[in-house]
Amino acid sequence: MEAGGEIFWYLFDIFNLWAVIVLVIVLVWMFHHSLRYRSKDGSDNNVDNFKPGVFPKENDNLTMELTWTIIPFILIVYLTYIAWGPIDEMWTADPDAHEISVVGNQWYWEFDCDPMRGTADAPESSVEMENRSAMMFYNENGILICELTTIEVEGQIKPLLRVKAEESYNFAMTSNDVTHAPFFLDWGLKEDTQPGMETRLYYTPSMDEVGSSLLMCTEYCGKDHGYMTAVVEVFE
Amino acid sequence: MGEHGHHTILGFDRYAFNFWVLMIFTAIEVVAVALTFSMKGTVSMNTVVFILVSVGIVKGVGIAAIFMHLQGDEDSRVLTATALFPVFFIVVMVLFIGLTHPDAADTLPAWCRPGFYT
Amino acid sequence: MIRSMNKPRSFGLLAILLFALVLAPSVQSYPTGISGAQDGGCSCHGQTASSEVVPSLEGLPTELEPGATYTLNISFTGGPSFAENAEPAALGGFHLWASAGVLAPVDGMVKTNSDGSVTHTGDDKDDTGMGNDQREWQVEWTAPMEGGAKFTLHVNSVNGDGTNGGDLWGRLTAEVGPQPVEQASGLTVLASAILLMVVITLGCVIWVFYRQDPEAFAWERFWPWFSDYITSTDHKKVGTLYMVNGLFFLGVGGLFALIFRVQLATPGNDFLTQDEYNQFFTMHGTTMIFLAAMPMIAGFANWIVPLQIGAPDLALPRLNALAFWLNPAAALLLFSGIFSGQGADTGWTGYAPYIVSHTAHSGATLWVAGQILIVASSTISGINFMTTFCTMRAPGMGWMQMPLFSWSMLIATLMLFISIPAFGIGLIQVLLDRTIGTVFYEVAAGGDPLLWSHLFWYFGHPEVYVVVLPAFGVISEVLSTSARRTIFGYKSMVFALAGIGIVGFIVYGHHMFTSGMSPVLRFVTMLTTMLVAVPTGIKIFNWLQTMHGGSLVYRTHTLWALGFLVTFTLGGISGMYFPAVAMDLHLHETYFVVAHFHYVFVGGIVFGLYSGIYYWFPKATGRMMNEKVGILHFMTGFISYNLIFWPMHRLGIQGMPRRQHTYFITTDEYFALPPEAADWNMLITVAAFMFFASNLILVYNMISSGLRGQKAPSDPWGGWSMEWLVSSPPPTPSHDPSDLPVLEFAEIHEDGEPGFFGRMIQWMMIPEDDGGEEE
Amino acid sequence: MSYGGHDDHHHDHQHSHWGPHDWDHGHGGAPHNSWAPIMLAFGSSIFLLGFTKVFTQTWDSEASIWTYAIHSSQLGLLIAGLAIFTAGLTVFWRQDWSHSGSYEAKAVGTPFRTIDIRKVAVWMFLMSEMMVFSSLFSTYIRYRLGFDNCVELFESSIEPGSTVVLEAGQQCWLPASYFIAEGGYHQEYANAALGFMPDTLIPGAINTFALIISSYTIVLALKTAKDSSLSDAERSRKVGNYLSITLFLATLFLTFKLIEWFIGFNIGHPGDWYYFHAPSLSADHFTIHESAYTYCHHWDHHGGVDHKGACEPGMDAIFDIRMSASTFYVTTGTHGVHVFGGMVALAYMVLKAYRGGYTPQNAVSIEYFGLYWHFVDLVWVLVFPAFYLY
Repeated sequence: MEAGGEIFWYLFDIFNLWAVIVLVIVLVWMFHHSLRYRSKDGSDNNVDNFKPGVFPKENDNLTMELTWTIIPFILIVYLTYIAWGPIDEMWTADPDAHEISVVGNQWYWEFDCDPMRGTADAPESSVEMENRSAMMFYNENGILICELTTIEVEGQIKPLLRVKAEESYNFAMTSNDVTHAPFFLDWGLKEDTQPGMETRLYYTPSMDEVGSSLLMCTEYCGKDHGYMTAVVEVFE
Repeated sequence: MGEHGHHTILGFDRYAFNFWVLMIFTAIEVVAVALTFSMKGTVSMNTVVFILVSVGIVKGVGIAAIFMHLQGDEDSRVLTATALFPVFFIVVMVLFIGLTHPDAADTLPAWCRPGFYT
Repeated sequence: MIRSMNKPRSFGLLAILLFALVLAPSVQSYPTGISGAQDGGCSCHGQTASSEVVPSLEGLPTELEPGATYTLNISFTGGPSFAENAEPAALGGFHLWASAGVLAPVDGMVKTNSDGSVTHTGDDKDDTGMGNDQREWQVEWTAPMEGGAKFTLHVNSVNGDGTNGGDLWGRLTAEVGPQPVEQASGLTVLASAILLMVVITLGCVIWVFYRQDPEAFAWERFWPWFSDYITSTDHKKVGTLYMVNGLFFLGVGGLFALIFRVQLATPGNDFLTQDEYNQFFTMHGTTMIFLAAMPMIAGFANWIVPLQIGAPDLALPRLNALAFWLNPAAALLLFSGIFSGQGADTGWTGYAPYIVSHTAHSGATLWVAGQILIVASSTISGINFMTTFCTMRAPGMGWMQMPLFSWSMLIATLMLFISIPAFGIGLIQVLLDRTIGTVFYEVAAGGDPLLWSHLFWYFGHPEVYVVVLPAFGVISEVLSTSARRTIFGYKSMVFALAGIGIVGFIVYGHHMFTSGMSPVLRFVTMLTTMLVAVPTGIKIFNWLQTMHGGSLVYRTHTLWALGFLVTFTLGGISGMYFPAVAMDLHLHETYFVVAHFHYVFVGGIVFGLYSGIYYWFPKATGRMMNEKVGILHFMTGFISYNLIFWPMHRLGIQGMPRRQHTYFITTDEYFALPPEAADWNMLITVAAFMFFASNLILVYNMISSGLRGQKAPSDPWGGWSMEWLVSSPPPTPSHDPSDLPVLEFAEIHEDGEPGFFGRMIQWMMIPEDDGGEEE
Repeated sequence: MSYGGHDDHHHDHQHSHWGPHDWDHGHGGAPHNSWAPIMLAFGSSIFLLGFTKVFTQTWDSEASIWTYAIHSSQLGLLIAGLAIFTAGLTVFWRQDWSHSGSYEAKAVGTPFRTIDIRKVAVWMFLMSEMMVFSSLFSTYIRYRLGFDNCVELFESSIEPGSTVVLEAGQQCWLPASYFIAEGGYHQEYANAALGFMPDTLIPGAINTFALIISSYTIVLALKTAKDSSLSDAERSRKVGNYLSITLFLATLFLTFKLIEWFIGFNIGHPGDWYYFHAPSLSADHFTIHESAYTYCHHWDHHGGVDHKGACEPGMDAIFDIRMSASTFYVTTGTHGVHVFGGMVALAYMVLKAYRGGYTPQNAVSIEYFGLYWHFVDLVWVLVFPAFYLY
């Protein structure tokens, strides 16, 4: 397993490539100029004839300056375009997504596999209404798509959220006290849970992401912020 | 800085003139609000807001131009430019802080969704 | 000055100070005080312990028998309960806590608390016990099977009027049996280290005073010399004060970092508690930004700007001194909470609603108050510098002839004092929320947590440029002088600075991509943030091209400048990963962010300022710095610095979240950080100690060179700007106000036909011929 | 060359024991020292320390609410801070006492050439003040637009077929103008004397006029100080008088503000032609702690003066109006603090004026203070409609 989702790594590789290119240009340029144009004997050759209180002669070249304004600008436009593309992927609500509620508390996570049970918006399920619970949710074909149990993390009992690969999920998140943020380590996703409002995250785990990974709080929330963990498992 | 010329407006002392304009416009403000009170329902809130905003602008310009000497003195132009300098930052602040509200990410309008990632 | 004050006035001043000192003890109170007088569990009546009330705890054996049960007699004497007019009914209460063993009540006068401690009964209506009408109680204590125990006893002596008013309390601690070896807590380490630093700093001050003229040393001369500094309004002395203040707090901030790096060296470490860790990283950030970086920049600006633009001093010297003194005054408030274990634990961003919640430490209130003073300081110095730049440039120095350090300070100052009122208002709202009970961030009343983030980052993002731009300016000066070449593309450098200044205001939303902020604003700031890279890139390429055709002289400041180019380029490039929302969702609030902003803050700002220290030290003190020691400083500093922060990129991508006192390694049960993360963290901790030590070399170099270094000529490096015109150290006033220097030009300087903006500015200005002299 | 070309004026300066003015060394002397900065800085630090200790709130974990209290035992610290601050301010002004603005340093170069340096500084200060009030207004706009209006909320709830459910303690925005410009529960007592507007608007309206008049008087003070046709004694007297009137109007402003916030007024009896009745905002329960405000849509005309218990059945609701009150009090309070700061400066200037401190060549202090004062007036021009009328 690897931290960060598919989109992250797709962008990361492109950005890394350009980062290395820019870095190499800068470093080669710097080392070349600083060694080639050094004062060979360490003496002070006043090339541009500096004198205190005298504004020195000009040293510029409009063509070169425009070059390294326009070329980086084009690169930036390209990178922005690349980074812009996946926004739709991440920020679009799948109408068929299964909703899971996430509530941040100081300092523990609460999940609910079926937050809409008993409401008009409740999704179809083959299981009778009275069997619906916060702990478990089956879809209309009777397949388990969300289950909530517990797991031990470093000697503490933490929630374990089990979700099915290749199902769409819509995490409806809020907080009961202060700001928190669930960090889905394996998927490279996080979004703050804010008290008094609802934020959302959408994700469809792939088959590659089958397995358990730690969920951490990544918005500072006080004393036990570091222990505010849970585990998310993707099953087949 | 002393004043050069422009001691009078329409034959009145410019300060006195401005002072009476301010007094009258403040009275208009109060009366506009009093009207909504005493003639309930006949004057719409929008009218009142319109009156308040326009009166506020007139009063603000009067204070800045005459009392703060942003009009008529030889240093007025450059000081007006100084006074207007923060306008851009104020606009940014009001736009970004005053006029946005938190929302879920899927409310991003369609015009900023390229959707070319597969 | 103190000598010229006549007596009545000095007495008046003294009286005020005495008055303040008398009141100082009341500082010591829960919950926002300097030290908490109460231990957990004591419902003590009144603020501080009274020596009148004498508790006693009898029945403890001298030789402890494991598992045995002892009967303890608790009693007290003194206080209002024993006063002649005390009411007979209510007499007193107690609370006893033992670190080990089991405490049990003997009769109905005593009950057990949930934490195992015991207290008297009868403290509320439902409780029918009469335990609070006693002066003596009995409890049983069963000794632990091994080791000894510690007891903490609190007693209240009450006057029986049913309220806490007029009551007094006392405390007693006792030990029995073998005690475990005390482990120094993080707070103790911190307190001792800071105390040591204060002592060393004072020692250095006295040493410097002594070494100036060892022959004529006399203690009577120390105070006049010292008070001349602390009351000075001369920009050079205030600049020195700023630098001392900045370097001192750079050390304190470093201590915080060292202590919590020890905690993070291994996973699951317990060197610090969560509470301590949270306070330490909060104070690390606050100290480094507001008490180290900003004062050091202000120190440079104070020293160099008037010299460089050819002014005798700043426009408003007394306000300049006020702006400085607000910094240590603010530091008092910022640090006041931490030694009682109640320091601010909010992170330097102090996000709402945590900062107004009851779970935040009470010291956060004073932390906010301290920040307000910092805001006041920045506003005042901003006004001062803006005025100086706009009105006091030497004759002949148009806007496009200002040295680049002055330009960078101008843009930085402008950004600072335009943006900081938003932060100030946010702080005032938080302070009022935490004190008088307004509800700006109270979610129950409809408060919007994001409002604080908006106000904070409206200031916070420009603030990043505020601290980094002066470093840009230093690098421009140093590279140009060292390469013996005019800076390449002076005009594009200025436009790039101005561009950063403008764009810097519309990008702050990228700090809030994951916060639930308006999606349209997220989208807009994603685009604008990317744009910042363009002017920054122009600057880097211009610096590189400056060396072309030059004759680069390698000195310590040149090395730091070249080091800056490497690290700042890295920091700039890693910054490009954040505006891409998809990457930000993963990298936000991880060590990748920490690595990025330390590459910018340390590799950018601190390296730039170090370069500036080596560059301008001869000007300021009249003595050259030791180059060999300087190169040692650079080599150790540069290497250890990269060892600290380069691995953090990797940790961040692996998903190690920042601001957490511990981290989790992958187990069979779940995936978390790979096992190598622990090794990287250990390496970072070791390197952090190396980096801290390398900075001591700088301090040593500054003091020893300042006292014994070679005498410096007025223009040791052959720079062109006006600070090199005056002697080293500069005279006072820095440039003779009745004979200001006039900037000359190496090339024939022709005022071409002014462009559109030029014509507009000329239209705005007072005409040269008939203006000004109307009197 | 020097600033403003005053090199020929080598005048004797009155050096005080506390050190001369800022710009003295601009005329060739060594820079002087001052205890004022260090006193002002630590004074404000101790004041803030005292402030946080006087107003320390405690968390009631059983009820899950903050409890507010004023710890008067801690007042000493606050007062000590203020005392040190005031002493610092005294030192500061003592150094300015002998200052003559005749030799005010002038700017060189673009774009402020020949303008007084300190005048530019005042404008820079006003720039940052503009950002201060923009921040407050941004907060106001954000919350005002984000909240439902209590009155509209209630009206929509009583419309037939409405689905609005009003729970006790629902958050909504009850603007201060509801109490001030609309008279709140006291509409029927828009009395015989002022039939067309509610009495509660009187303090705000008077204040608005007071500030505008005070802006005018400060301008007159400047104009008089620059009038060289007057004799010195007469000029000093007149300038002092104009400044005193300004100070008086500023005091009046804050007095009426306190009346409006905390005291209220009640003149005459119902039925008298001069009957004025305007309870304060806090008496009307418009306070920052009012999480359960009883809103009366229709009040019982026979129910008496106090609205408590005077709601017509079914025509009331309980609202949480703390946010509206917080923005109102903090924004207008910030403005009030600015007025107070101006008063402190005015007190100094009045003293100086009567002693002949301002002459046609030396009126810059009045000019600079005037800029600040007009700005405060300008802010009120925006605050008044936004918070009192709308």
